[in-house]
Amino acid sequence: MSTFLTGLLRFRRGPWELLATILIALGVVMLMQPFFLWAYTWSFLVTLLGTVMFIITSHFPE
Amino acid sequence: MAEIVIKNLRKEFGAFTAVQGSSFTIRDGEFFMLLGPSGCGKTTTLRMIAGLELPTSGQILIDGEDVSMRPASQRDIAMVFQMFALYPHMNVRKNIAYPLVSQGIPKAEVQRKVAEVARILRIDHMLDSPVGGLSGGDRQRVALGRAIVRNPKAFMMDEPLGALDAEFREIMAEELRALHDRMHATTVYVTHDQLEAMQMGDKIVVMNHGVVEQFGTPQEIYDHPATLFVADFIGSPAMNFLRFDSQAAAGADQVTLGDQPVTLPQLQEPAIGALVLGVRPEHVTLSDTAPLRARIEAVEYLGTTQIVTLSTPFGTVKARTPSTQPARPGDLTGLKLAAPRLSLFDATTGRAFRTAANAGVFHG
Amino acid sequence: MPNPIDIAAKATPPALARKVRGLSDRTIAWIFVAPTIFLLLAINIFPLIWTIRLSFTNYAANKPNAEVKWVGIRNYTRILTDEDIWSHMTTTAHFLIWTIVLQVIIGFTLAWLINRKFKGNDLLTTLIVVPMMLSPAVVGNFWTFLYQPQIGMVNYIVEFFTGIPAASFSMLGPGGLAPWSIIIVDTWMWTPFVMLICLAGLRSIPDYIYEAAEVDRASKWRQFWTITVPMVLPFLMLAVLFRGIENFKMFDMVNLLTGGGPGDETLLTSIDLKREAFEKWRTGYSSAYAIILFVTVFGLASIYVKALNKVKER
Amino acid sequence: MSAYSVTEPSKASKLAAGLLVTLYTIITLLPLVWIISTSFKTGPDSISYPPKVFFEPTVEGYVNLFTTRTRPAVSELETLPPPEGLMEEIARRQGTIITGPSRFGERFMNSVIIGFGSTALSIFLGTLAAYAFSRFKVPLKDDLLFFILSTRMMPPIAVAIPIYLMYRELGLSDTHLGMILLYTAVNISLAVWLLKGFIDEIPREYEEAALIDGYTRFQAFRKVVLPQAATGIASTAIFCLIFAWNEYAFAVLLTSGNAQTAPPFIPTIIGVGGQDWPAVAAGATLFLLPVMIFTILLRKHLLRGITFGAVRK
Repeated sequence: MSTFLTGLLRFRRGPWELLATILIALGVVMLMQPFFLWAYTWSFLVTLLGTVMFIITSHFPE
Repeated sequence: MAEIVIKNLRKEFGAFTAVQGSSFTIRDGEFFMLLGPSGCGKTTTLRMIAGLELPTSGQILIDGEDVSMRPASQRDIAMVFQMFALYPHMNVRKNIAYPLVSQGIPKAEVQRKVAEVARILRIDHMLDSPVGGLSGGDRQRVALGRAIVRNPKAFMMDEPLGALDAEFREIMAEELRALHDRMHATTVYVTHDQLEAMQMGDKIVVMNHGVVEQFGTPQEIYDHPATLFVADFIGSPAMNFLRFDSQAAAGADQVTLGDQPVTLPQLQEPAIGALVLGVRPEHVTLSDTAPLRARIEAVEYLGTTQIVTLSTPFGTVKARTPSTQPARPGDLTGLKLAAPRLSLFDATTGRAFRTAANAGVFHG
Repeated sequence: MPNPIDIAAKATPPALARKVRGLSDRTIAWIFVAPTIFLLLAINIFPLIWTIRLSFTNYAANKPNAEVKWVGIRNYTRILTDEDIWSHMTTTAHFLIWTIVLQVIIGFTLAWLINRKFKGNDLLTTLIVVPMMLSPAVVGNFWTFLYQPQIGMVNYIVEFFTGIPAASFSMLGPGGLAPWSIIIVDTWMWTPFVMLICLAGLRSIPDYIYEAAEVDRASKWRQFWTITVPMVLPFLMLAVLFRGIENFKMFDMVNLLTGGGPGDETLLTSIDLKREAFEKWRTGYSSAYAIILFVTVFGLASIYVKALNKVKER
Repeated sequence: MSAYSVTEPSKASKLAAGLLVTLYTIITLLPLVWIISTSFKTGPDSISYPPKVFFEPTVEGYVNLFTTRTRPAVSELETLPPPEGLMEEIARRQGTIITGPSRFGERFMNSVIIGFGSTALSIFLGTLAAYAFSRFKVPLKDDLLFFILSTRMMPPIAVAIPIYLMYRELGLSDTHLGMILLYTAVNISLAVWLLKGFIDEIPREYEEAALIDGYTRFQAFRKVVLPQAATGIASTAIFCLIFAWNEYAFAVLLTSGNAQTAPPFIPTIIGVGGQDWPAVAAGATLFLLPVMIFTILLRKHLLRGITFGAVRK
């Protein structure tokens, strides 16, 4: 866990990519879950954020 | 720790016989080498002892218990594989802990043992790294750690140094031997490298074409090879073979090489027909007055010694002589053979004749 | 002993050699890559940017002369608060989850069985793979034949095995079976895909790993869960992601099988989008819809590529 | 005692596995067998219940697939001259007369033209790009490769709207060229990724030796790399062909007459009086058969093809 946090702070690729992946997955789940309309409404922004983040962070050093 | 007894072990793969009727005993705490060229059946033998292959016939006793038909998981042995066979999806700690966790040992105990083993092998600093990025030597240590963490009845090692580069091999060979001296665990070690076998083993079994050629300590095997194959396989340069026809009765201590008598250890059985006189290069000395005449063909300088290649009427002979002794290609000289260290083989069967010197060495 | 090739290479200085031999490597690289990039820019990226632009307007393609108004993000907010579209999303999710679950279970089991290396497994593997290579549209079309109410093969087989009269239910008609019908066809078609990838995963595990586990006294059961499953998992992830992406944008097979019906029981988002764009001609609105689907797929695709590289490294 | 090793499954488990997989294979091939057999049935046989497993084969379906027919009154039928040729005879047996060829042949040819055209173009462009990515330091290489692959993931419906508008502007709607370019754009990602994998496997030493022998890069590429990549190129081509052959979404949205391929056409085959199932089945059979054959040819490279070259066997 602590390596994950220091990785984030030092702009290492691994943890940031993981974070972006989680955001994308979360966005997809929010988009297609049948329970909360608000989650559906905000899902697109979450996925978009995750995707943009992924594109940026995949250029961070390993 | 345990004694392992192999009785008439045989393994066939379809029409091919990989091991034909081996028998030998590995004593408790011994560092035991299975030595032979590739395809000789040594690895198959090891895998049968480990329980990775089941024998076609024959028996394997571990601590007096017949385990021949049991799978590996019920034999309580550990193994180090040639390619190490580390679990690639686990880190070092999980690799070493795997055999313990498999047996349902409590977590705290597992942690303690893993830490202890890691300390012994000096890999405690890398316990949490994935095995993928490790160097060959470190992988080797992890594989060892996984083997020793469990106190098994015996260790099987299948050419464990084969995948390392030359420099690491030396170090790991020493470490392995030191580890063994400390743990006194029965170890069966497969190798095709005769130097490695001589250097590390307490006992050596030499195999060829699925047959046990000889079984004994490194000294016995080196000094008194039981067959032409062993004589040729062990030692570098190999033993010299002088081929001739003659006959000698049991009790004789001489054979006639051409027209010259050669003294050797007293024969305990008659020797007739095509014979081979075996002599190690270091037991050949050059002497201008000796009756066995030879011509120097080449000289290979090795620092303190030199290897002199000579041609004789009975074939080429290599002699290891002090490099101070002058030897020039083309010169004629004579050869003296050290009588007590000579072996006499039957050229047709390849078997060594029983003499006063090697009588104690042969087991069945 | 120096390599003769090295000597020859040293004979001509590199810079000179390049001039003599024509174009530099860098130029060639560009000449080779440029047409591909250009084509993709023209046929993928340019339309995509156009879609983004349209998604902020009220443009309608069937009325090219009507005045086009900027509507800001109104298309997006309307889609993302529309309960109908939300329910099409959950329909898609239902389709996605069940196809993936079934395909993973059946595909992995098949791969695991085929990996027993029995005689003839190569032939069977090739035969099993056939459905996956067929045209989804034609597949959808001929399954409508198999699913025909009363006279279809499927109804007959159900009657034969269960005794439920063939005339009493309709696979594609009302009665709630239609979503399951499309799940069955998708599973029939794509299980081989998951199977092939799982098989590759299983075959990537060397025998000696199992031997080591055996010596380490792990039971077969434990070997399966601690070695087989985790080592196949990256491959399985790949298959799941790919099937997820493909089924999220699934159009052809379902369009022909049910066309979204009955009612909107099988109205997957891509079919809904096609209706909005090419039947109702709400081009601006459906562009926003398309962008939402696109971003989702693109996000999943980036995870997929990451997984792809991970598997490739092994 | 049989040969035994821990990694070798026992004979019993092999047998059980073999039986289960065979069972699955039979079940999974059943629909295909059914379609092929339906294509040889008569109209009434195809919709009889319970389904007919044994029937008298006929090529009515194939005749109907390739022709348009009318059903004149029985009295009128009797006044006609005797049928000329096999097709006419088969049509007459159903009580119909052939009025002309159907559009299927045309659509099939469209599929062939567009399929081969786009395959040739994607292989040509793809090989060049793959070679460059494999051998040279291309700036932003990883990003470009990801970009190329991601275009494959785009939902066709999402890009269909602007392509529709764009083609309308450029006059490419419903033309062979338009469809060839479109399918090339979709296929090129697969071609680049797959071919890069194949070219990566050719040792660089061969080209370097050729360069030293005085070849230019182009010559080395043409005379050394291409021949060695031939099998890879061939299997990539088959993958591209299969995709273009099978594609439906773009075809149904962007073509209507001229350039329409077979997949959108087959479902629209309506016989005289309702869906003509034997004709549909005949169309499906003719359309699926080439792909089945290709699948068997491709089996060694199948895994590579479906994972964009990431998994090699």
